[in-house]
Amino acid sequence: MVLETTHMTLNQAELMAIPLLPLVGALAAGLFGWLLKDTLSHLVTSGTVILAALLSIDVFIKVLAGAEFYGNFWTWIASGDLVVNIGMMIDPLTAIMMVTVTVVSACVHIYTIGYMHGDPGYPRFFSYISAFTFSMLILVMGNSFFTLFFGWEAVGLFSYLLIGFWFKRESATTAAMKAFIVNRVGDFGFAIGILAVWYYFGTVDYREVFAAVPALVESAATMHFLGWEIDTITFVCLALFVGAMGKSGQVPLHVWLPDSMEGPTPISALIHAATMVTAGVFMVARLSPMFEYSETALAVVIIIGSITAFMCATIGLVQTDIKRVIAYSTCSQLGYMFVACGVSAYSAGIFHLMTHAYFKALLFLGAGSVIHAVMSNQDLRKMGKLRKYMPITYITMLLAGLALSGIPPFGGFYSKDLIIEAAAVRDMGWVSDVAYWALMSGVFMTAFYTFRMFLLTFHNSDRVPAETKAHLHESPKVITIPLLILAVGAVGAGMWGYYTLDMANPEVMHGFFRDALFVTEEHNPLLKLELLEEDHTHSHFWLEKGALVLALSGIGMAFLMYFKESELPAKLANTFPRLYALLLNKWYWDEMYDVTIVRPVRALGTFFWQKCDLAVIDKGIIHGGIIGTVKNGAALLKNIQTGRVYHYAYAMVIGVFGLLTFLMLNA
Amino acid sequence: MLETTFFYLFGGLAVFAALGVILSKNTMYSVMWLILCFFNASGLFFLLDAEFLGVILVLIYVGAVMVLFMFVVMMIEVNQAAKREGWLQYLPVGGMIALILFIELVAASTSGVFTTGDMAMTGHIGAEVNNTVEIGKVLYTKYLLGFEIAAIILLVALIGAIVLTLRERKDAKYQNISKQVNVRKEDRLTKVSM
Amino acid sequence: MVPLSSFLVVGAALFSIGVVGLFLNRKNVITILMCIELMLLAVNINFAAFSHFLGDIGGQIFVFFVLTVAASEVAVGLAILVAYYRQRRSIAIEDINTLQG
Amino acid sequence: MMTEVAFPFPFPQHLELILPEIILAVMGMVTLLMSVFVSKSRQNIVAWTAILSAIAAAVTLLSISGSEHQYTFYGYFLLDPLATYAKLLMIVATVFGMLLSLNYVKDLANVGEYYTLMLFALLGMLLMASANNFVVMYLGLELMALSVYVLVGYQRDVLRSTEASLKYFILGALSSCMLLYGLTFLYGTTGSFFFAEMGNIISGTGENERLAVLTGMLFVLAGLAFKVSVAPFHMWTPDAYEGAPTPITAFMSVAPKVAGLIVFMRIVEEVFQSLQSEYTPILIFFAVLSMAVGNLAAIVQRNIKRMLAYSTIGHVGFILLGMIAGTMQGYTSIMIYMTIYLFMTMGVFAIIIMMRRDNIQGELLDDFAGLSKVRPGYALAMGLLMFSMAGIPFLGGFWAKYAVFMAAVEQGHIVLATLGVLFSAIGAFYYIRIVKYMYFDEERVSFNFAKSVPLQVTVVFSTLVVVAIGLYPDPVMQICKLALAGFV
Amino acid sequence: MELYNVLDFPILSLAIFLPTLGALIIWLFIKNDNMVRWAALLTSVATFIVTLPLLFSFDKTTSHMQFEEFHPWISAVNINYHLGVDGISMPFIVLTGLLIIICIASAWKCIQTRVKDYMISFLILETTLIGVFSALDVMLFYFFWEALLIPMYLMIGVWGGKNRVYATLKFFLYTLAGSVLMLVALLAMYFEAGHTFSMLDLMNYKFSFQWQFWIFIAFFIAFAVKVPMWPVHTWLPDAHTEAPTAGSVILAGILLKMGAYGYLRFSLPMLPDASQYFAPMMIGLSLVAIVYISLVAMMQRDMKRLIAYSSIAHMGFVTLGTFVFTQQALEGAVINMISHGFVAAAMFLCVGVMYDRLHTREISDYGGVVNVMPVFAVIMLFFSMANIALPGSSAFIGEIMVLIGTFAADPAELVISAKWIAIVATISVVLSACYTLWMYKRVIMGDAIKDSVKSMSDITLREFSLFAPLIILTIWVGFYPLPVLDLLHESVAHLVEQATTSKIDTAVAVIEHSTALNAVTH
Repeated sequence: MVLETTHMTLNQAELMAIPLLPLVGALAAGLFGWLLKDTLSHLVTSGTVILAALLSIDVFIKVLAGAEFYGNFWTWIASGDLVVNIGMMIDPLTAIMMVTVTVVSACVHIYTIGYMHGDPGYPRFFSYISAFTFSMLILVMGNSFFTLFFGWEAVGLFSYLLIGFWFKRESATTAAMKAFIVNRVGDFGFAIGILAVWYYFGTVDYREVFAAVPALVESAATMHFLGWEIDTITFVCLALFVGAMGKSGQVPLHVWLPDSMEGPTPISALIHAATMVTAGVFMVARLSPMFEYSETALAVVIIIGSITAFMCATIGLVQTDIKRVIAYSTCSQLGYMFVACGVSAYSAGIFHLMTHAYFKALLFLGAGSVIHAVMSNQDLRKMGKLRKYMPITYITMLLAGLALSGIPPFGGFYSKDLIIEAAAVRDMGWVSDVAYWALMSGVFMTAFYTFRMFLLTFHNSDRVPAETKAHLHESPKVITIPLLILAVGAVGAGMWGYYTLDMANPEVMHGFFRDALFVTEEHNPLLKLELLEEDHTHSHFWLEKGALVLALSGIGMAFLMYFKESELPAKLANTFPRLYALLLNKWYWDEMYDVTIVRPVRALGTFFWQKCDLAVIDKGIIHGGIIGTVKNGAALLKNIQTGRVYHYAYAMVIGVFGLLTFLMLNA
Repeated sequence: MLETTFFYLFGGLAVFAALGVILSKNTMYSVMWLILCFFNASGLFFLLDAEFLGVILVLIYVGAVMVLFMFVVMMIEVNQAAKREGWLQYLPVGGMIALILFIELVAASTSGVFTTGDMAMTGHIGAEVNNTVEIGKVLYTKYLLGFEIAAIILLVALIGAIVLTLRERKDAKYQNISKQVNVRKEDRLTKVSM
Repeated sequence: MVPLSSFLVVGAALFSIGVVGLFLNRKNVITILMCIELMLLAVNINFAAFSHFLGDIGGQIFVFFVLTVAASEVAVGLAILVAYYRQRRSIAIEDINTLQG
Repeated sequence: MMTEVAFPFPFPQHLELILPEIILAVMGMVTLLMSVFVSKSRQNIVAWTAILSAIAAAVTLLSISGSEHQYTFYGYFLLDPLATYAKLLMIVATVFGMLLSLNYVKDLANVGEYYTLMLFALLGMLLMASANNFVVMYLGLELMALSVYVLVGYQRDVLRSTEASLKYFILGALSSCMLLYGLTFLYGTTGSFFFAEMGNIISGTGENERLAVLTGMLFVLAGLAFKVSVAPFHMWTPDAYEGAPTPITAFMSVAPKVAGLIVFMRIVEEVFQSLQSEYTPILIFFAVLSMAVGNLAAIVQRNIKRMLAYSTIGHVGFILLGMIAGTMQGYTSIMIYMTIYLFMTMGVFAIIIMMRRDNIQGELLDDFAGLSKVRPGYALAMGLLMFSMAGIPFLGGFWAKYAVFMAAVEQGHIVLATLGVLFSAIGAFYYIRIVKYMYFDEERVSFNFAKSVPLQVTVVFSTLVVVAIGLYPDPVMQICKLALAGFV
Repeated sequence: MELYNVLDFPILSLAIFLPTLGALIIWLFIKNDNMVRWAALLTSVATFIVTLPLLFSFDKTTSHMQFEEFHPWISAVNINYHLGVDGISMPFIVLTGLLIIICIASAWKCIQTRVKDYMISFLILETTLIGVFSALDVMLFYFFWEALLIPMYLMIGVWGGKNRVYATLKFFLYTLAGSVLMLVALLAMYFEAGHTFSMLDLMNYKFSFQWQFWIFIAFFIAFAVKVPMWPVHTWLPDAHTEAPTAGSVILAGILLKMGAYGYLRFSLPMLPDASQYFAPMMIGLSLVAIVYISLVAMMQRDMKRLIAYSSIAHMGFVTLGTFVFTQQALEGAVINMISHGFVAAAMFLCVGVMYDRLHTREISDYGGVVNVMPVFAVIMLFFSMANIALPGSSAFIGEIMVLIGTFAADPAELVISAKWIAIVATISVVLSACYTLWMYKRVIMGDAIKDSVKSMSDITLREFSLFAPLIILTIWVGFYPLPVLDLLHESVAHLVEQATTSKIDTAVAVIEHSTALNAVTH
């Protein structure tokens, strides 16, 4: 157990306790849930997670004070040159992620106590989310690509389990499977990335890899791919980014994320909003020392991010399922974060990741509270006028909505604005232009769909079915308290991050993040931004306030259309029926995959099986060819054996005759 | 010259008779042709100074074997009507094979050593030597083992012929030796108490 | 002086005729047996001829044994034939086909 | 080589070498007389006398055997290790054949003579093994053949028995003709009947004699091939095997094969030694055809005796690989093969003979269905023997095949060996199909096992030997090596 | 001859023959079915215990064969009873010992007919399996290799499913036809290498390229059938489908490894040049196994058939790792084999557990099993995830090492860049998830609608105890594979050296290369 230290070290035991506590809780609830029963199960899991959250905060404070940690705990794989250690690397990036993960997780744990009350799988659920927390912590705390991959796959597994938590539902199990498989498509790229990393750097340790990147770039190593010659570093980054796309629901691998809403709402908040889906962003930020050296990779990140930000926002405009709206919003916001990373504003991306975690989790939990109230109905068309029944939910949702829309001084404003401005100033030709306009239009749409959802739920007309009416009430305290806690985060995270943590510091590597992030001088958009703002010769109103204007107009538009019951939405839909259908059907991604991938692959599988294996190999070659020949030969011989003695004599005579002729001809 | 004439006579007749054997319709005729063939072969043996063989060929074959053939042919009603059907079916192939085989055998028979060597033209067993004496000299000495085996072969033929064909008829009276040997007095003599 | 090869040719002819007989004959078993006798005769002629031209009495002795064996063979063969005839009431070759395949 | 005897000849020397044969000849006649004098119900006495005579012959043989070549009867009788070993195999096969016959033939007419004929057949085979010349070989062969013709047709009230006998006889006679016709040419070129002398003369001949020698060789090989059921001279085999009384089938699938192969080996090695390049293609043709015919045709058989007949043809095909190798290893492999084959065959036939239900012989493959449930012991034995026949290890059959393939490969006949192993894989199908019937299928008919102590002993003994050889084949291999010492 | 055996005790022989001894005792003395079961279990446990010293006394610092035993066996043809293990073979012996216990225990209830025969077959099978992995004489190897067919044939045929006769015949003939060619090759090598069957001698003998070429083909056929590799894989789905649960377990767990082990033991060290020459073909077939077979697996309607196909796909990784000749890939291949021994075995056990309850293997006959068998569902989930090679499972270690080793393979040896081979192979991460999860979803998830499913009861303690060791081992190797890797390092390093050291000098090699090519093309 070699401990390499830098600066001030953190307590190793404390660090190890952070992921292990939730694991212990998970194992306790998972293996002995039948023994612990509901109360003890949620106590042990929530307790351990809260403890982990407290420890994380402690670590965060120490990190703020300049502490870091780097160390290997044990060797996982060792073979020849390949040495894979399991260890941790704690720096500001990790610390902020740890806090986000554990705090949101703790809130969700508490919330779950109320939300899942009476569910037959109660201990199991707690076990899963605790285990998920463990996995997510491993993901962020690891010090090598392998630990990252380990956490990556583990969160995927628990995501799968949690989406399919209500396994009796066909749709839930299908969604779970879809989530897992689409993620595996991403992992395909990730795995290749790891292979390439080891091959080109001879190590999978972050530090060693990062240290070796410049040398590799300098050597201008290239590799060939289908006739193209591409930079090795670009190849590595793109491969890894494919993994990020899968996990973070980026187009075209975003299709699983909305479907994952089949899972219980707490996990939508925890996994599919706050933590797991942001792993991709975390990865790109973590690997900034690699991405920074590949313009191509960055451009791809921007393009994918902006397409997602735009496309998912458009889909969100028309969805009627409350959770799906939020889910598409998540996709879209993740797009923002990727664009941030793409334009080398990694700190902005992480900043948005953090704020987003709080307000989006809050939004989901609020939605969960609503769903809980209207008896598991998620359809916006069967809600309305809920404000009076559930005031706390109403308030917290409103705060979250404002944060999401980017209204100051709520969380989203600071981070989102920073991203947009960074995109505006980073000059990458058409790529950054496209990104900028995609983001800007996204801002409008975000504000619109957020408040559309909000208004349809709490205002508008009362469309709640009569039988649910009686049940309407504010959620219990275990639900509302986490909402309130998160509301604090949603409101304050932006300011906290912006002012206290100085996350928008243009000198990224000297600010909060220290050397956790790496930005080259010429890329750094925040630096440019600062220069631009110092330059007072031009007006920067649009740059600085444009997003806010769009957000406000989006909200205004939503109020116009949905505050009261109106004909406007229907009219609009009728005016652009094709567009409406396109958006309603999510740009036909599922259908397209069905036609272009699922069916062909199945057909190919069937073809290989029925035609190649059964028809050609088994029937054709084995049965027809070999066995057939043998059978025919046997039948022929049976027929020759006629039982007539003269035929037997002929055989002898002809045999002798033939051989004699052979000998005579030879002699 | 005389020898040559006789050779052609015997040889020609033997071949002719052999053809008769395979071509005649009636089995009994075939037997007759075969007898003729054996007589001529016997003649050939005489030409080869193998008088003893010539004599026993006639004695054994004509006198015993062919008689046995005739006996069997007469005992078994050979269906004469059905026997000719489709006999030409195999002629083309069979005839061709036999013809080529014949050519090949002739080629072998007339090849090198048998036509050019010193043994090709002259017989080495002179006419003055008594063939029977010569055979006798070696048959019971050098070839004694073969002779003994031949004797056992004859015994086996005897046993074989008997076990395959001998049938005990219900109405015939046989002497049961084992019964006679194993008889006990109780079987023959019954005490009757008066 | 008749050369050796002449005798051998007669033997070859008899042997070949025996073979033709096998092919042509689909009548009864007895004829086949006779064909075999013809072939044996060819053998005997060959042996006798070789014996004569080699000046070795061994060939004649062998003919003697062949004759003995052939006689025994005929005895056994005809006995088998009779036994078969008793079962089948026919010695037509076409009828001998219980065992086949 | 041959003992030159001056005229007048002294009485044969070293007659003790032929003592086993004399015992058999005398005891053959004794049993013949006994069968007349012993009452019909106690004909088993004759059988046991015959068995004891065979054993006595074996014991005598062992006591006179030595490692050198010994001659008697003016050099017409040879006793060398090979002959000794082959004779032992044949005697063992005959004893097994007699044991198998005990119950099977007891209801036939003329039971006593049955054993007499077996003794005479054995005598003929022993003489073949000891033959170093064509005279004794031919006469021994005919003695064996005539006895076996009669034995095959012994169930004279059964049509197929007589038919089998008739076919066997006709074709056997034809093959004898071929053998003799070929022999005339060899005799004509060499002027001798002694293998070694003929071989020496042939090796000294040139173009002039070539045609005659080759023709002679071919006919002789064809005649011999018939005796050991080599395709295309094999066609009598299935019919004769099926029709013959089952013990005789067992007997004739081993003992005459051993005798034939010994003669085959001696002739190929001693007479045609110098013609190896000429006879090898012929033997390859024989071997490949036999393996193909045997292994393919067996697949479609329904009757197990018939199937085993084809299997024999296949086995002979494998054995010919050893012959083709033409080396010490090759000939040794033939003896190894025959040794193992002997026990496999006897075990299998003992079980077949037992497969009787209501006096109907259970010969169809279907009759074996479900045997493992009714008679697990016999099914196990049969299964092991079948796997052995298929050449699967830990059973003797594997080493048999191994030996011949090894011999073939050693001489570079790799393609041939490859064909061999492929045919053996095809052949495995019909062997393991029997296992399938016994183990996988449901019982279809009720069995009425004709058990008897001799049969049971045969089954157990054969199976144990096959397993033992499979696990530790070294002794057999060493013995066979010894048997072949001085042969090549 | 120096024998390296630290224990100074014929432990391998004991491991080989203890099961046979047990079988004999059962056969001769034990009548009662229950007693038979206990006796068989006792024997298998004893055997497993006997194999443990191999693991613990193993000298990891050498690639030399260990626990050697040498006795002349068939001196007539120089075949010796020569046993010994190195790091590559030893784990399989221990694995065999373990899996046989599980197999015997798994058959406790579901085998009710011919219990005695069944147990005897299994014990004999164990003898042959351990024999295969410990033989150092090629004929001894072949002896065990072929002997194994007998118990396996009976096992599938007697205790199998509906179509068992077809399946078992197919299995038997396919594998027999494949392996007989190996016999010819072994014999040819014997004479070429100077009358020796010793594996070590044959590894050292410098075969010419021509020789290597043909012998490789013969070995390839024999081993490819056993692995099985496309296109000679079609026996496996049938055999697996029809075999009884334990039969499938041992088939997937050990038997398939024999083929791959053959490549490691024979092809690579004995025929390095031919191995290099054929590597592109072997890699190509491995990729076919990974991609094509995975697709086929996806479409299966029968659970066992699906897992069987998945086995083939996983074995594709093994063969891939074998033929890229890097330390990581080879170690990965061995780890993959070991891991597959746990995972595939467990997957078949899972199917067996369900089959015991409903007597059907059709996926469509299930659905919602989790509702009635929650514990079982968790276990199956665990192994499904291991089947997908999720990190933390032993399969992940194996696959990632193979992939890493492949990616890093020397491109000069291969027709296309090794990187693309690795990338194609990586598709498995998607495909394996597809077929495994789809099956899991259709079988386990959902509501229990069918009455038959509703009647299922959760696994018993006995059944659970079958899975427990496999779960522990899968996790253990997944998280802490170092002990296993340590066993492998020296042996694999030696193997890599053997496989990459040409046996022919280059000038001759080029000529022979082209002549061999001509021989092939014409």
